[in-house]
Amino acid sequence: MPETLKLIFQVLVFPGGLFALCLGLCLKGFERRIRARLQRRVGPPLLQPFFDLAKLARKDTTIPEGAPACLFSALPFAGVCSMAIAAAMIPITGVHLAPAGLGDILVLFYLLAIPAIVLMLAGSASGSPFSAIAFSRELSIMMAYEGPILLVILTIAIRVGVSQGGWIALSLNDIIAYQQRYGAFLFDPVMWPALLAFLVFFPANLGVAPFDIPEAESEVLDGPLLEYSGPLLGLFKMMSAMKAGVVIGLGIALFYPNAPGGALGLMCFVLKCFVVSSLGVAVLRTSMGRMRIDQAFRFLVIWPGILGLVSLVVVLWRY
Amino acid sequence: MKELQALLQRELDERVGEQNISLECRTNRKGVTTAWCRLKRIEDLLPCAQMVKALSGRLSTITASSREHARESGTHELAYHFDLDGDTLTVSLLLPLGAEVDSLTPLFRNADWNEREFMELYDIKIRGCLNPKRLFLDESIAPGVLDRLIPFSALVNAASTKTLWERILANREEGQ
Amino acid sequence: MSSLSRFAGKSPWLYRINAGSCNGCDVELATTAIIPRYDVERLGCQYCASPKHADIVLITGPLTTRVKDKVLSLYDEIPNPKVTVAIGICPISGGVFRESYTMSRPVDEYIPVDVNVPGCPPRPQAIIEGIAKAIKILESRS
Amino acid sequence: MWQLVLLKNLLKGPATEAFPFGEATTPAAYRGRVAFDPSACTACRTCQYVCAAGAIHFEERPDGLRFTLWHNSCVFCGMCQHYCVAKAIHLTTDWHLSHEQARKYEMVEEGWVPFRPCLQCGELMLPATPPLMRLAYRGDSKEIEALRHLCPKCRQTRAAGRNS
Amino acid sequence: MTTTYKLPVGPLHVALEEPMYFKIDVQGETIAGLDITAGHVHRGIEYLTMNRNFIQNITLLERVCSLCSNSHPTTFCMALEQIAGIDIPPRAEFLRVIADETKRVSSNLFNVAILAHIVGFDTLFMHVMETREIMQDVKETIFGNRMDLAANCIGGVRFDLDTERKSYLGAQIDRVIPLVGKIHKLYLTDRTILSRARGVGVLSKSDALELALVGPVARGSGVEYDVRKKAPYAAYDQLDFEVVTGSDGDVWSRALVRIQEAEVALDLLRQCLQKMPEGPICASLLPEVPAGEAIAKSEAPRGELIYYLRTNGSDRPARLKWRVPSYMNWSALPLMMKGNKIGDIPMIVNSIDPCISCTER
Repeated sequence: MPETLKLIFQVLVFPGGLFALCLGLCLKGFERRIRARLQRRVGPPLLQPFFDLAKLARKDTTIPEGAPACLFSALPFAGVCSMAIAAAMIPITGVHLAPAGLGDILVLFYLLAIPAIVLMLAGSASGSPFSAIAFSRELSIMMAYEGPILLVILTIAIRVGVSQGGWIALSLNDIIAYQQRYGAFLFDPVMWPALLAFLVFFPANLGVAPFDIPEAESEVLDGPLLEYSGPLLGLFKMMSAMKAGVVIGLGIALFYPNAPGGALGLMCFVLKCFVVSSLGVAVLRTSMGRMRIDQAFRFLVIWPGILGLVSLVVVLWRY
Repeated sequence: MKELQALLQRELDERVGEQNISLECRTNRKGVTTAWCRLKRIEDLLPCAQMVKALSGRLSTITASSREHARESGTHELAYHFDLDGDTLTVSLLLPLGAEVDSLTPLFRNADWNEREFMELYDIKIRGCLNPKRLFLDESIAPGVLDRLIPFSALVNAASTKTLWERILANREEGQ
Repeated sequence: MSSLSRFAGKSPWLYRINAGSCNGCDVELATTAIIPRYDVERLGCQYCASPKHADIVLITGPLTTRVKDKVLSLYDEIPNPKVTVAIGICPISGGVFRESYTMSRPVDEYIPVDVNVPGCPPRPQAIIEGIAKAIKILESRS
Repeated sequence: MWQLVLLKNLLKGPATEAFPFGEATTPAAYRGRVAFDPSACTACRTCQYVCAAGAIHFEERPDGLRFTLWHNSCVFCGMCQHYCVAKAIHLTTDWHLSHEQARKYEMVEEGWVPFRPCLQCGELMLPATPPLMRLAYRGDSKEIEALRHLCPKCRQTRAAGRNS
Repeated sequence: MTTTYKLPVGPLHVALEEPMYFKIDVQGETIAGLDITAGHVHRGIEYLTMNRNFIQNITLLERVCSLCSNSHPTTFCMALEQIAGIDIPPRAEFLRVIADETKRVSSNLFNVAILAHIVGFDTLFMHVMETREIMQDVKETIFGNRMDLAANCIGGVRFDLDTERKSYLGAQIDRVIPLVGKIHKLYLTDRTILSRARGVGVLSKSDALELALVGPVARGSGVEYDVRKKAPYAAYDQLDFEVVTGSDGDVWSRALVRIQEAEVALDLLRQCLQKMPEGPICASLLPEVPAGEAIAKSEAPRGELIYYLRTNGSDRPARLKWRVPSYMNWSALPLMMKGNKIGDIPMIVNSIDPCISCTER
């Protein structure tokens, strides 16, 4: 029984649910400030994402005519739940181990696809032609990055698995333990192709430039969320904030989890998140524009694919 | 720009006949010429346009208007403005009520919008118009708005101006 | 829930409706909204693409007959609480176009306007001033 | 190349104006709120004639003229100022014109131009303003100043008497 | 994904500054056809001009469109002056060029900035807009408004440049020129811009001629037509400049033409400051206008603007008609769009620098 209680706490409060939400919102606020600075602006207050959520909670909710009301309002909840669970699966070195009851990296990987699926369904549920376009774009982007990123995960899993005497290790805890013992993959040139491929996956998964195509404001308005308003829209914002935390956290776990234990470990983790989000997300957003969907598809299939393959071959050959 | 005048005179004489046109050219102090050609017959428009095409000119725009003195009889004037490499040739003709005028769209593709525009603003009919759809005017507004001295809706709007001012003045009285 | 209301004024999302304007006010709105010199993001403002996300509606243009119904239906899509700002003299009084045959009556006869920002076009600072007034009203409505 | 711009931006810091938290600068030529000086007005109504926006209204009463200008219709083109010979109207640099809906009809500039009795015949009339007199009589003197307070008819008689 | 469906864009769409309604036939992500419904900004200004006197019309015509707001009254005054037989003073000719070219710099930079905004490159957008702000400040300081200059009156201009303002303008031009030069370089080299704008929305020279296109859209396809050269007005016959043309006829080439024209405009401003003679700025305050008709043309930021005016001796036009550069450029859209992707629609629409309020009046 206490096991279950602990699991519920992990999903709802720490490191899932509340913690992931706060972390995600803070990251977003910080990233907006950095972005503003890079554009010679002052930018919004650091807590702006919290204000936005508070306001959305008070707004009216409208459900478009002809939309399946039940599905329409259930989708954002599904998105938030999936992210809360995913967040609980991200280990924080010395603080939190991924609970075995929730599954391994592959489960996490498919949990990460849920927000995209939720957005797609949300788009088609709203019935606007723009949402339909956003749907197909979201789908093709997802299809494009899914394959290469599996290669990256496979590479890491094989490398860790071989060292354990087996063939493949799918537990994030094992991956962390390996890096704690032999050094982080970030500093290992053999893993750099995989790292690069993962860096491409980052903006593609988070919908950041140059891959913010499904939400391209000037082309398809606000994409799938066009018809959402008020608290339901707020849930989507929560979902995307948590997702940013999860994806960044996953990156840290895969490539640079090394940290001391206890409160210091938690601080290290948060600090790394901020560095990634300000260096990665903010700079990417300010330094380039958007690709066209066909260009993005080609880019996402070719480059991370090649990089992933290279790293896989190297790892198979060396270990 | 004496040459332009001579050239136009020669071409026009040949195509529509001297007795059917009157041509006048004015050149300003910067050396830019505006030529004004009046047609006596509606059917001479096409030959004129063909001449401009042959001189590799382009259609700038078309102005339709109702002549004041002829408002009662419903005469419209159409003025076709052509660009001849910087100089302008205006070919104008008078159009009695109900008469049709040839479409220039086959010769100049950009004539389409111009023709649709005067169709709706003056209710002028065009022979061979391929695309008789409304261009700018809302379907709720009757065609030929510029024909009427004061369109009905403008009358209503003038009344709204009056109401506005009454409110402003009344407000001021209250304030005092 | 009422404690949340004080955040409304910190996160006013803007939505722009062009009701047949000469684009002067729209260019100034775009300038005001996004460029660093004015940076309305400081006030928590954000431009949004969908009317469903809006808190403050900025209307420009004199409301032509052809655009009127579309503007009204768009306005209805914006969830409450919302505040309406008329930018430029056109939506306020019709301005120079008032007596034309394609004009509807001033915007405030169709939808409740809360703040007017006269000018032709108003300078960005004046628009910000108007938005600041609208934010106060938004706070009182949430 | 582009990264350079970003780096420079980062170092330069925000280019944002202080307004609305501080004062904004306004150039002297800015065309803002219209100011009317009734003491200079000659009631020629040229301003009304040139106003494209229909923002100027004159109301004639037995004892004078009431001038009203509505800022919610004014396009701030400055034509009234340009064509006003008497310089009774000018555009100030004040751009703080935004207001709540309740004050929509209060956004006016107004002035009362009273008629005065002619010093000779006592008929109500509008005294000519000094600049206008200078323009008409090309000079400045006590005599001209006296002419100012006469109605056009009496002025004519007086001027005729002076010339003969 | 090969089913064709109709995608409505507008009339009130964020990517459009102004309301315009497109119905786009789409196959997957590819555009197959385009239908335009116009008229949302039709304000009946032609009707209004016939009910206003000439002086009111100067102000009214400035409100046809704010981006070319100076070209309208200038051209109208030119037509009026022709009928009234007024030659404007030489200084006024230069001042008119100054007003026009100041607007051109701002207008062109705005369009180029929006291009960056559409590809989602907001930092570049802001960078260009901040440069444009310098010109906006120039307008506000010299003319008193950031959009509508109110520079013209019948027979000349309403503003003058004293030594102080002259040196201010000169200093601002010197500030802007290197910045625009840098922007030019960025648009030549930036990867996002190149990959999104090159080869998109191509229009051939023969099509441009056939459709009677004008301005940067035509020049981007290699048509060398500029009213300032072909039919000089104001002081353009006394100034040195080259007509800018592009060759590719795509979105990129049109954007580059606009940037280069902004550079030319800045150079013209500099020349004006040097060559401007002293003297009066306006011929006569309230001239009599006899009955007559006239044509006047000018090069607005978007291309040739033509005015036709007929008077009958009263203080109002008997008929006033104008055709704006955007008017024909719309018809090029279907040609440019065919075969491009949905993501390119806003790029292509923006590349003709559409002025809807100008087109529909």
